[in-house]
Amino acid sequence: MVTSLVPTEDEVMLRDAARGFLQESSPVSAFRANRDAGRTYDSGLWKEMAQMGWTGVLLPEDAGGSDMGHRAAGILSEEMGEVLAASPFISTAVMAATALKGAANDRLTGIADGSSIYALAVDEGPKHAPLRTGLKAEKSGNAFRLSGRKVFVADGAAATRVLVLARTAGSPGEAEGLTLFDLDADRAGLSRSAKHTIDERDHAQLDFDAVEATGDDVVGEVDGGMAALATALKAGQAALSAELLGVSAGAFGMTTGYLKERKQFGRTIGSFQALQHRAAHLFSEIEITASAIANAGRMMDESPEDAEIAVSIAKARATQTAKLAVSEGVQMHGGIGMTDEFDMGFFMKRARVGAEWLGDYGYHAARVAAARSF
Amino acid sequence: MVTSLVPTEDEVMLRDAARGFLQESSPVSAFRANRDAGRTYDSGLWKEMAQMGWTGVLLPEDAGGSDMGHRAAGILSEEMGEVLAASPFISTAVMAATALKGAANDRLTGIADGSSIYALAVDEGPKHAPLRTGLKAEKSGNAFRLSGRKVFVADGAAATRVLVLARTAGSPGEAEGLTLFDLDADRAGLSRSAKHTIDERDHAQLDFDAVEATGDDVVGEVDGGMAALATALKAGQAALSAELLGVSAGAFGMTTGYLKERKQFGRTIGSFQALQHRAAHLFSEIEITASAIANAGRMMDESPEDAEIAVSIAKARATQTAKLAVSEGVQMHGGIGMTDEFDMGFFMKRARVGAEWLGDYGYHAARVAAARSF
Amino acid sequence: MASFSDDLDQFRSEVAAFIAEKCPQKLRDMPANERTICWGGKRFNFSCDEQRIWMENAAEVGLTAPRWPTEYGGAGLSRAQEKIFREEMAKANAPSPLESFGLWMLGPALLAFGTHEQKLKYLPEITNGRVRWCQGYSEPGAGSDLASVQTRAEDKGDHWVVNGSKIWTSYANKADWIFALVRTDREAPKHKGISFMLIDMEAEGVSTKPIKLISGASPFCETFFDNVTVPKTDDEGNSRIVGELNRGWDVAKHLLTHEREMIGGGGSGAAGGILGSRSLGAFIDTLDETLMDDPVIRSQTMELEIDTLAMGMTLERYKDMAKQGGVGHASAMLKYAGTELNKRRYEVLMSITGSEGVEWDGEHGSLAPEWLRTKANSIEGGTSEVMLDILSKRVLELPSS
Amino acid sequence: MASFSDDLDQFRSEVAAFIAEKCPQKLRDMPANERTICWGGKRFNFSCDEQRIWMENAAEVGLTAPRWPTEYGGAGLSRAQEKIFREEMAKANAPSPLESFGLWMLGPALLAFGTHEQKLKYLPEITNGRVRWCQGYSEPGAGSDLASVQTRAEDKGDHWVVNGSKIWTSYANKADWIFALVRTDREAPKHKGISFMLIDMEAEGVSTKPIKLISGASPFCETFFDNVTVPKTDDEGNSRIVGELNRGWDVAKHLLTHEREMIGGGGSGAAGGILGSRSLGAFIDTLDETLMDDPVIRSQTMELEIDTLAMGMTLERYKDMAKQGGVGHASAMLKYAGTELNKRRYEVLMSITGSEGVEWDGEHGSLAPEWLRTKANSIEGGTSEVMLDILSKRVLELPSS
Repeated sequence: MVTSLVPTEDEVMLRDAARGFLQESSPVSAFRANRDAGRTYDSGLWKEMAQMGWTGVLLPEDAGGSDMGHRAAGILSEEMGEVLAASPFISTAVMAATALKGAANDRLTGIADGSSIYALAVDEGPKHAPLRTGLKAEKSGNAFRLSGRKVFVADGAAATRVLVLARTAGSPGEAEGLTLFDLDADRAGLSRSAKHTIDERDHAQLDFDAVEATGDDVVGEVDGGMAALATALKAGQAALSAELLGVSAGAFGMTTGYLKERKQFGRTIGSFQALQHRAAHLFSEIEITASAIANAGRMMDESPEDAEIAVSIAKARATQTAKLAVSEGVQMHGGIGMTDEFDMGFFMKRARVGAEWLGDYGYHAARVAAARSF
Repeated sequence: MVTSLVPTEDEVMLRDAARGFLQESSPVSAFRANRDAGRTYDSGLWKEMAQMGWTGVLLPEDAGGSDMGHRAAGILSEEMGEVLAASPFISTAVMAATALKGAANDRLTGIADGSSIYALAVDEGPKHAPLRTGLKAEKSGNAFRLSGRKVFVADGAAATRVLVLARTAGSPGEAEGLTLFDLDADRAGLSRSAKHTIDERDHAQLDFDAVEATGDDVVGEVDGGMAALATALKAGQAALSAELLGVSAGAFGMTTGYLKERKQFGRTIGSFQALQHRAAHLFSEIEITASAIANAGRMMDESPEDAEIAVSIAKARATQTAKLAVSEGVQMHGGIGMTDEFDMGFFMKRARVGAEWLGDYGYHAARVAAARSF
Repeated sequence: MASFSDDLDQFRSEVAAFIAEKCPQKLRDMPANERTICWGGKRFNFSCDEQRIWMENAAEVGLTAPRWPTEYGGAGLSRAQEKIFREEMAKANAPSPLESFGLWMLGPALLAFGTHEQKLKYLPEITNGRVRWCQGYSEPGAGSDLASVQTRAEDKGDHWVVNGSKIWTSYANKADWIFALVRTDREAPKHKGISFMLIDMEAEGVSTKPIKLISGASPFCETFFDNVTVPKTDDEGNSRIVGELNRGWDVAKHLLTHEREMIGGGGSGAAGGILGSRSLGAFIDTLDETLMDDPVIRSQTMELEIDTLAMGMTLERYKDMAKQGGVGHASAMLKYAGTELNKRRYEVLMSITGSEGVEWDGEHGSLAPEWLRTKANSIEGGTSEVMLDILSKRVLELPSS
Repeated sequence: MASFSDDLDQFRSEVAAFIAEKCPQKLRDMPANERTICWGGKRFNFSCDEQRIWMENAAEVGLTAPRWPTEYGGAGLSRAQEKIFREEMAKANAPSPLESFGLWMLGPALLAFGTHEQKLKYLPEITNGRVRWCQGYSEPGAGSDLASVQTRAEDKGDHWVVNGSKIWTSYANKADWIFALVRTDREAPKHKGISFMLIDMEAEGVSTKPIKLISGASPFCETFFDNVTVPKTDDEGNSRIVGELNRGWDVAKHLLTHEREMIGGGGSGAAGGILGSRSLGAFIDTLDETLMDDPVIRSQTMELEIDTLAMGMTLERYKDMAKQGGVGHASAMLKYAGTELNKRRYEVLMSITGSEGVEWDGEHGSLAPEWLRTKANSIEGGTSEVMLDILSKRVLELPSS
């Protein structure tokens, strides 16, 4: 049983501050400008986030962090989702920060001050499946040689460092024998190709051609990489769920606004009961998902080792709710919702990418089922 | 590709005649009276059905049948479903008649003239699974000795004869080694206990305690019982789907009628757009299911060996459509729909039993998937 | 009357000790079901002596109404204390000492709208289990349109004469008193002219008739008022009307919010019924394990497990929000989502149990009636449609047509 | 002009022989896609000479418009014959010789509402692929409310002067003529005072601007009319208005029914797009086979397979019903159910392809735009909401508020 899911005063203040900042510095129009300019994220915004302590949200103060915790990271992610603010926040400030918690302080300070951008390279196929990792890290003396391919690496093109999961023993499908490496993104033999995804953010394919790594590059234990990674993934999933809740709320806000303004057949369309009931249903779904998001953040803060089911409930719900919110958003806007000139499509596209990243609905539903023993 | 799914002139006439007869002789109030009197079906109605040739709908004229075919049987079933007319029609006139097609004429004339009531005893667990049959028929000389239990045997208490699927070889799960027996329901060692099901119809548990059978009792080949049974089951599934379409239409008709009459908040409730859209959606579902029902009947008439996918589409759709129709029916009627005094609950209960009988949604969905090679 | 510590840890040990001492072991060993609920009232048949003893012991320290003020028979606990009390009861497997519409509905109405004297008179009778109340809102033919009250109370100087009928009056045939909406001004607009009246079920002219549902026998009744005389004030001078005359709609609205939250709770993890405190997945495990090989059943079950757990979190969150300042009309969401979820849950239960589930008296005998009964959850206490109307108009502020 | 036998078996061999002879083998060997559709028109760039030859050969015997009367350039076939023709084309892998809004929409409108002279003038130009038409119904800001036409045609004696703009005019930038709804009487009630007018896209003052969608570039345009002069009658004395003056709404309604059936077809088995003629299950087989181990994906796919096949049967049934006397407003069901089904199908396709499906230019490059494009299916040609309104009011005859 976690602490109350109602936000604390600090959390309310954090949300208000984040909202004020993002609406000013990164409204959806900024995302559009980035897209039109071919920028996958705004490096200026990222610097400002660092100055406000967002990049250090999960880092201890002695590493330059603000140590606000996972629920706070979720609140920030949610607000970013609501305005579609693109940044390597989840990859770097949430997942890498969690994975490297025990690492040397210089790694952490780079995250806290915004100078490092981390990408997490896990998946090798179109579906999230860490254990299916086949990318080989062959041991030769004290060193390793990494060969293989990683796909759908969020923030992989912009990253200065890459956390890569490699197989040092066993075969794909096994949880043992995986090792997590922390590499400079420019290391010889590592080539990165940016992919053009529908959400217009940074996703890359990483090809490892006998990339050299040493024992110093290993995070945690050799063959025991899932230990460090598992918590990082949960942290990322919780934050991404929060972002998707923000995407839902952003799309829903646009939609109810439109329902109140738009006139058709001589009436404000929001007065049509069929649309009202669908909007009210969507409101209910968003509220229920919001509870799951808050709960996942609380669990990550209070009892991360038991948080798996809470996180998976959050990601499963957030995925479905966002899908409903953007579908209803486009449909209720009618033709204008389909035009590129209008922002609703951006929400739909981000919701789709977010649905896949770090495990889709079925992946997380299966984890919930396993946790509930069926 | 089947003949047009639009009814022929003969089919229109058959439907009109059936509707006229059933509304007169077997309105829903008759079902209520039967229920209140503890009668699972109306033997007088059954006799009249025989006189009109309904019991012989699938039998050749030289066996006293009317040989109208499966589409016609579907039309009759649908009309019966619409008024909840309870009878052993599907068990006897559809499934037994199909299974016994090649049998001696005296068996068939008993069906055609209404004097025989057949029940088909297949399932042994809560889910439809013919291949899981474990009821043993041990061979001793020329005879067999049947031992085991059959459950959810529709019309099993009233039946004069029982078609029972038994295992003569192999083990549960295998298609081979099953034999179909045609037994007198009073045979020594066969005990029947009526179960009180929510649809208030005849469903029984049959216990076989060393029931003797001879080679003459075998339908088709020993160990090859599924050959005869498979077509009979498809015929039953097609007819049951049609009945469920009728149940849907009956519930929907009551509901739209109520929407046009009932006033609340100073308005006819059918003028509320949210209810209108749900009613229109339900109409669409019913129309689409109607196509699948007509198609299944046509396929059974024209190419029964290829009809499996058509029948499974029909049963899957009919199950879901009926569930939606009765749920919306109760909800849109409000409190009165929940009272026993009102008929809507009868439709809901029959829809639930029909959903399970002869394979539920998942059973038929899996058959469609298999037929489409995935 | 015992008084409890404000310190939560100390409170926990005090209340645990209280339960251990005052709730007879025999009662705690009994399996809980519909028939073991303690309703109280003049004509109540206790299922055993221990049930009566536990009710009286709890009432003595106000724990039949943990959060009500002590002066009115409650224990004056905070929400945090109440939570602990319920946790400790669950731990000790102690049943609720008393349930009633008096505790759930009339009490909250009186606390919000009653006079001090009314509270002093009626509330202790509720907390000590001596008087059982029922609710008279709906009327035949009116459905969700609660404000279209036709039951009328004619002003005859020092008394009212009530005529009309109410429907869906749960346990009216077992209740001592009824709180009812009656029309006291027939000229006023629909939502005005209604009063919230307290009527003795033993008064001449009151009669009841049980309602049979599609799920079988039910606690619901129709209640008829045939020239029933209701004094304007009782012997102690207390008005038989709660709140202002002709302003009963305000009281009713207040209570509807309460009722919604209660029914919405049906969707939470602890739904009772055939599942008890088990998850859907755990229940399926007790059946044929090959069921879960069916991808349709498996995916539906996973979805329901997720939604049920998320709904449970939402109920907790809303309770905490209510404590911190209220959730207002958004509570309609709990009612809507909780009852719709529960209906989906029972559809899957019926699917899982297959041909056994459709028997009235088979292995899962209670399932079919429970399943059918869930269909009423989204109707009673305001239909899902009314909830969606409330959400769209009051919370989302979408325009009226 | 060749004439075909009425005997269906003989017809089949005749038409098969015709295709074998007249449709160049090279064309039949080409993979079909968006860019190989033959649209015709003055400015059309044939993708190859064989495309032009097949169009001309088919037009010569009326097979670009199989069911239109021969005197207007059609082949005068029955529905059964047309079906056989399409079956034989499919067998021979022959593409459709010509597609156009003239064939789909203006033709049916003229056949129902035009004068004999109008038909003689406009229909053969369509069937022989010389003139390409586009449609001008919707206006910016009006959405589904098609009757709120603001584009106006002022009566200047022997001509009209048209001002306003139309939106969602597919291929307007490539069309030779437009058929448009314009307001010819500003005093009349909303649905009156609209006329169905034929306008030359080369007339001065007509301009177009392509619309970019969330799925990328699209054939849709905005079309602007800036003091465009439209003669009341052309040189041969034909009116530029189809049907009666100020009664264009009748023509529009007639056509909307056609359009609905067309778009509803998207839900049938043969949806084209990334699936081509494959079933969803067959497509998944080409991907990672472990995908189907996921019960969520598996159950969704099974459901979609069932619903898609049943929808296909329904389209056939409705076509046959239409032939036997019409389906009336029930055609709104096809539009509603077909487009909603197609959206669900594409959601599953996106889910199946995972992170590869979200790339604009990856292995399944056409998928993401197709998926996004399906979202418009339930908006264009009458939204799902409008379809449900039509069904509830016109078919179920539920009361208006």
